[in-house]
Amino acid sequence: MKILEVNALVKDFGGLRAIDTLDLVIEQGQILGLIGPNGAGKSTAFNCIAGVYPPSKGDIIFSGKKINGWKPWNLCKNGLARTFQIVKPFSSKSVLYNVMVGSFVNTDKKDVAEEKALKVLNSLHFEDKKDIKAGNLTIADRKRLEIARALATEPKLLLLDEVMAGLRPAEIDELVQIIQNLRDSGITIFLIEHIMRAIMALSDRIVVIHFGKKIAEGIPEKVASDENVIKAYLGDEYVVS
Amino acid sequence: MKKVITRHWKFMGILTVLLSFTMVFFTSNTANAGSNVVRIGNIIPLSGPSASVGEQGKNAREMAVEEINAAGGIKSLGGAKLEMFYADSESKPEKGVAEAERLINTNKVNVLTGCWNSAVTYPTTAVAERYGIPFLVPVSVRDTITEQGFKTVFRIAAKDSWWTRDQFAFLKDMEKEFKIKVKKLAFVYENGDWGKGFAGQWKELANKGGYKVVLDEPYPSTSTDLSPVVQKIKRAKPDVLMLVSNAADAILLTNTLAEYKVKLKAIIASGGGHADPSFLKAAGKNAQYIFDIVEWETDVNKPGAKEANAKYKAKYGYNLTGESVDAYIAVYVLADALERAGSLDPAKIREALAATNYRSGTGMIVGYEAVEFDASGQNKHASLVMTQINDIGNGLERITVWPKAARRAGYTPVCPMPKK
Amino acid sequence: MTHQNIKKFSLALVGIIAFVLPLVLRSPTYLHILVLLYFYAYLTTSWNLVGGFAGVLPLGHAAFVGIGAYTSTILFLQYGISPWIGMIVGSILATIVGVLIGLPTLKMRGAYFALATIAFSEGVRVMIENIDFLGPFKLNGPRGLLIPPLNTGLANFLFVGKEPYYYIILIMLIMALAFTYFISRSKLGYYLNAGGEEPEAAMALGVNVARAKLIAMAMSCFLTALAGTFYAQFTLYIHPRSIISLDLSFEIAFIALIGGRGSIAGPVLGALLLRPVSDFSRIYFGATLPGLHLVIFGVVLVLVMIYQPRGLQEPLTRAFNKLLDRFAVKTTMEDKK
Amino acid sequence: MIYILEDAINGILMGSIYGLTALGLTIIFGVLKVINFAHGSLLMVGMYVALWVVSFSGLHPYLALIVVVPVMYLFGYCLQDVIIKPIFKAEKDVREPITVIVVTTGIWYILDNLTLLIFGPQYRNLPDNPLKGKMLEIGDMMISVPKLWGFIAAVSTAAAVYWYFQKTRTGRAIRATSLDREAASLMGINQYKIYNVAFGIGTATAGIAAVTLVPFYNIFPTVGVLFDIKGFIIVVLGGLGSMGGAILGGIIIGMIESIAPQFMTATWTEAIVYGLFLVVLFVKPSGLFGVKYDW
Repeated sequence: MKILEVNALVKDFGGLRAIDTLDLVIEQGQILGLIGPNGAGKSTAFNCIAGVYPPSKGDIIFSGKKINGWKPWNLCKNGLARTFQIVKPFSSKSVLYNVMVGSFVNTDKKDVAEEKALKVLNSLHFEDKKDIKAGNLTIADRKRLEIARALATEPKLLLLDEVMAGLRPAEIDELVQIIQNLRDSGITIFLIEHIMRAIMALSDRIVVIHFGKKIAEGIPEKVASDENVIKAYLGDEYVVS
Repeated sequence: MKKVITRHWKFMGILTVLLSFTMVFFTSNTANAGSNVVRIGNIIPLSGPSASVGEQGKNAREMAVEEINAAGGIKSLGGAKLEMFYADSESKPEKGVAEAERLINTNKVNVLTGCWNSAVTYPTTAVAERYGIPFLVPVSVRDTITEQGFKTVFRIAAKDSWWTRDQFAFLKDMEKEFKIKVKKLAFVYENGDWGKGFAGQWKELANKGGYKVVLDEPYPSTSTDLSPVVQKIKRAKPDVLMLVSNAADAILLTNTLAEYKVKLKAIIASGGGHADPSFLKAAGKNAQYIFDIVEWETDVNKPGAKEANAKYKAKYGYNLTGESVDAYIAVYVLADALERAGSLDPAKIREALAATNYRSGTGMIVGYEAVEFDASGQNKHASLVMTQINDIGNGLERITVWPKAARRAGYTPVCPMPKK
Repeated sequence: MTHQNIKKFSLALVGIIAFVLPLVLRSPTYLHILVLLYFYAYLTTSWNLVGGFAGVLPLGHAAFVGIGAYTSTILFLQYGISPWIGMIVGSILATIVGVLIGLPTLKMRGAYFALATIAFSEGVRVMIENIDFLGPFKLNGPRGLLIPPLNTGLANFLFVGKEPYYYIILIMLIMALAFTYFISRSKLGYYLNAGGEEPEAAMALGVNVARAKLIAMAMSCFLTALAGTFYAQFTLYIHPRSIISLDLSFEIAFIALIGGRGSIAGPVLGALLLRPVSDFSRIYFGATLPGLHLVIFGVVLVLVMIYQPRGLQEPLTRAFNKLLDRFAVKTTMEDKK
Repeated sequence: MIYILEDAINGILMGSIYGLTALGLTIIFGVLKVINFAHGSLLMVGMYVALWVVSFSGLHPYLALIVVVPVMYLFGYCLQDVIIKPIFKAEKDVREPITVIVVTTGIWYILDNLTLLIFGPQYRNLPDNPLKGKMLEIGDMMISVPKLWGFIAAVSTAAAVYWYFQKTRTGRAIRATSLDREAASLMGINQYKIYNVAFGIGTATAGIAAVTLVPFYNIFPTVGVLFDIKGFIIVVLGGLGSMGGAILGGIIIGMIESIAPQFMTATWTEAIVYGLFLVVLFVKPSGLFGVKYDW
């Protein structure tokens, strides 16, 4: 079953075409990786799907519904959650408070929200830090908090935007493990990542975009050896012909 | 962490110092309560937009109190001295009300005076009425202040219906004396309590007098540019322009009128800004020939007036104005009433005030003959004089021209205004 | 005794002191000052719903005080309707106006919102100053409206002494505080805080930030306008330049910022500090050194902001907790003996 | 018709002076992202300085610029360095530090009332200065000469500051900081120093406005407040942070104030100004000339 389908998506900013007729499909329970050089339009694609920008052309279909131009909060209520590349914690509030904002999506009761939030924190081995102010967390913990908040909204599809950037290798491994656990629990995951080691290990399939266009798609091994991809990353002169 | 703590302490230190300052003043101020004194509370605008008037009124009161105390205080009270308590209203009604409460309850004042701004006086007198404390209003022109049915409110100066009445009487007299025809009037006034009050009365009087009102223009007294209003005046081509202005706008308006060379037969102003000590200095030659109605002028023909003004000017650097004379005489009227009451009981003071018939004495430097209150508390005799600003060899000064009996000897008013 | 218990106990103690204070404090002056202190604390608590929780800076709340005051006063003077009813009518009116004004402005960035609210409240003042009659309603332009202190009694919201006013505003304050406490622990409170701090993140977490802010604005306007009626009945005179003044709007915001905005206790702490500073400095310097009291006010503002930019609520809570620690330790040791 | 033209000219001249008073506000906002509520008070300080300079030296009023501009620049520089900077440092990660607004309001109260304490409430002006009441008469039209000079001062000041921001090294650093303070500080620009300079320039432009006002306006402690609210409206109309917008916004306000009273009472023009302000905010929140940051 397809959970997300992007058909011929176009996004223009003024005269600049950031996304050019992009097609994407994510199957339920899959992990899809989206990679591409800097400025390729990955985050723009994410933002279109997450409702931050309305697409200029094309359709976005999420679990059977066309969601073009939906507002972020409505998408979230329908089971689409995301994290931000530049973390945006509610700095003056505790970790638990941060996560509870997420878990309030499906309840109006504070007790229920708190219970759900604690469960999420538990699953991320984060409960010992629940009373720390988010502004005082380390980078790794802030990234983890981003994921925790998004998970608290009980998503069907989770968009992860470079959650591993700036982390140490040991922290990356831990996060890879966490994401795999999430997939095992039935959540579909769509991730942008620069850390190749992680994305190769995690993704079922990978899509590569360059200048807003899809240039390759397939299983990690295949994509890694794709000529176009190497060209895009390293430039023409490095291609062994 | 250490830095945070030192910051914390520094902050707490400063706060403590500030608070202890307030406490020191708090205690020192309540401690110095002498026994044989009459306590007079004065609520006037000492900061904010009307601070200039407030300061003049305070100076006049100070001078009167010094004189009375130096002359032995209130004799029937064993030579009791007058002690003044001043409170700043900032021209805000709610501050005036709060200060009245405080002066009555904490400072235990026996009498209140104030507040210049009608908007402040109006609700503040209600507080005094509630406590039965006599409230002597030197000047606050709004009619309704003495029309609330209050027993404790007395007003020295004329009320606005009298001011406007006299302005029109003056106009009629001028028409006769100088054989000029006045047909078209323009009313320009600050958009406040005071200006609106005057304008309302003017309209009625103009109707009755058969004049045509060609311009009826309120303007915000916070205006930064009055040339649009002046243009309107110029284009309406009135014979006579009647004004109500506060100080800043009076200066701006006068200068702008001169710049645009607006031709008028006469300008009749209503005191306030036009009577402010800064006005003559700031408007200079442009103020020449303006008629201004006031309660009092330095050239009034009354014994003691010249001396009082000379003393005031030496002390504070500017002439007494109508408003400050009202304040000055108010203190004397109060002293007179206290002398007759022989008691600090507010009810007795009220009785004495109601029975006031103050005709002579150091304080009696006003043009009219007496201070005597009618049943509503309004001074029956309060009258006004019309002055003209002109230079007759001693620089610009204000010269009394009306009523004719009070006109400065040898002076002929200049009307209509000559072309400059 | 546990910390929680001591906290509850001291809160109750403060409440009891507030209620018996008029019995001890006979001087109407101090009662008057206290009434105004509570009045400001109440206004700031109402302001805090939108200015504190929702993270924007409204600088025109005096307009809502004015709408409340004018509505109830006109209904009372012209139609003899009890101010208690007028109070509700005024609040509903203020809520509608607040929502209309909030709809476009709450989407703006902070500085724009602050300036928009200033312009809105100045606009309301100018309108009232220019209008003597609005249809059948007598606004009386710049001259204001006076409520004659006749027919005192509960039904007319008019009293001779200050004690009734004291208790009314005290109860209003306690109810407003309880209300904000309730809101801060509800879903809406979480959403407001989140939306105020990081709107994008909040939206991605399912928060309709604009709607949450609008609800907060509506509640804040409603509560603010209630105080307008109280003010009119307390001072018995309303006047556009004094009631819809920027000074009032600014002072509300300052009290909140000094006390610590977004916290429940902040407005009360802020009022407890700023009101006495401004009242007493005016009383003692107002006559001798005109203007000094406002200099002092300015200095206090600057100092607090430099040393405690998050307001006084944080360091004071910390100090209180430290005190509790000591106290609690002592009692447990005594228990052991 | 000639009337309208005359009013329009007066509106443009007076309006450009309003724009000049608001110029510093917009410069400071553009860089610091803070509304400087003390701006009117800075204007007031500038007026007192100009008044003293002229009355002590007897110079032509406009020569006071030689003293006023550097004095005001230093005053603004120090004010920012000593009082406002510490708060910026304490609130580094806040996007729009509201506390700074409170501090500038505190400075407003302090300056206005210190002036009242020291110089008293009197209204002062420059008596008998060569510009007072000078009018240019073209046929039936009358144009105020000091206002004409004000117009020239406004336009040339805006142009000069614009040039400074475009062409000089410091100017470019200021622009970089205004666009993205993190990026600028990564590039080795000391953002606090830039803030000081920007605040100094903003204050100096208030000084220029003060000098153009002094020959025909009154000086008193609360004079700044009259220009304050007007300044806020102007900068929003023109687009916060836009210098050309400030001058144009000022001219719009000036035109309304000058032309509208010919059709209604002057008090209603205030209401029109606020109304227009709100309409612009709703329809085009970035201001009428709202390029985001036009430098």
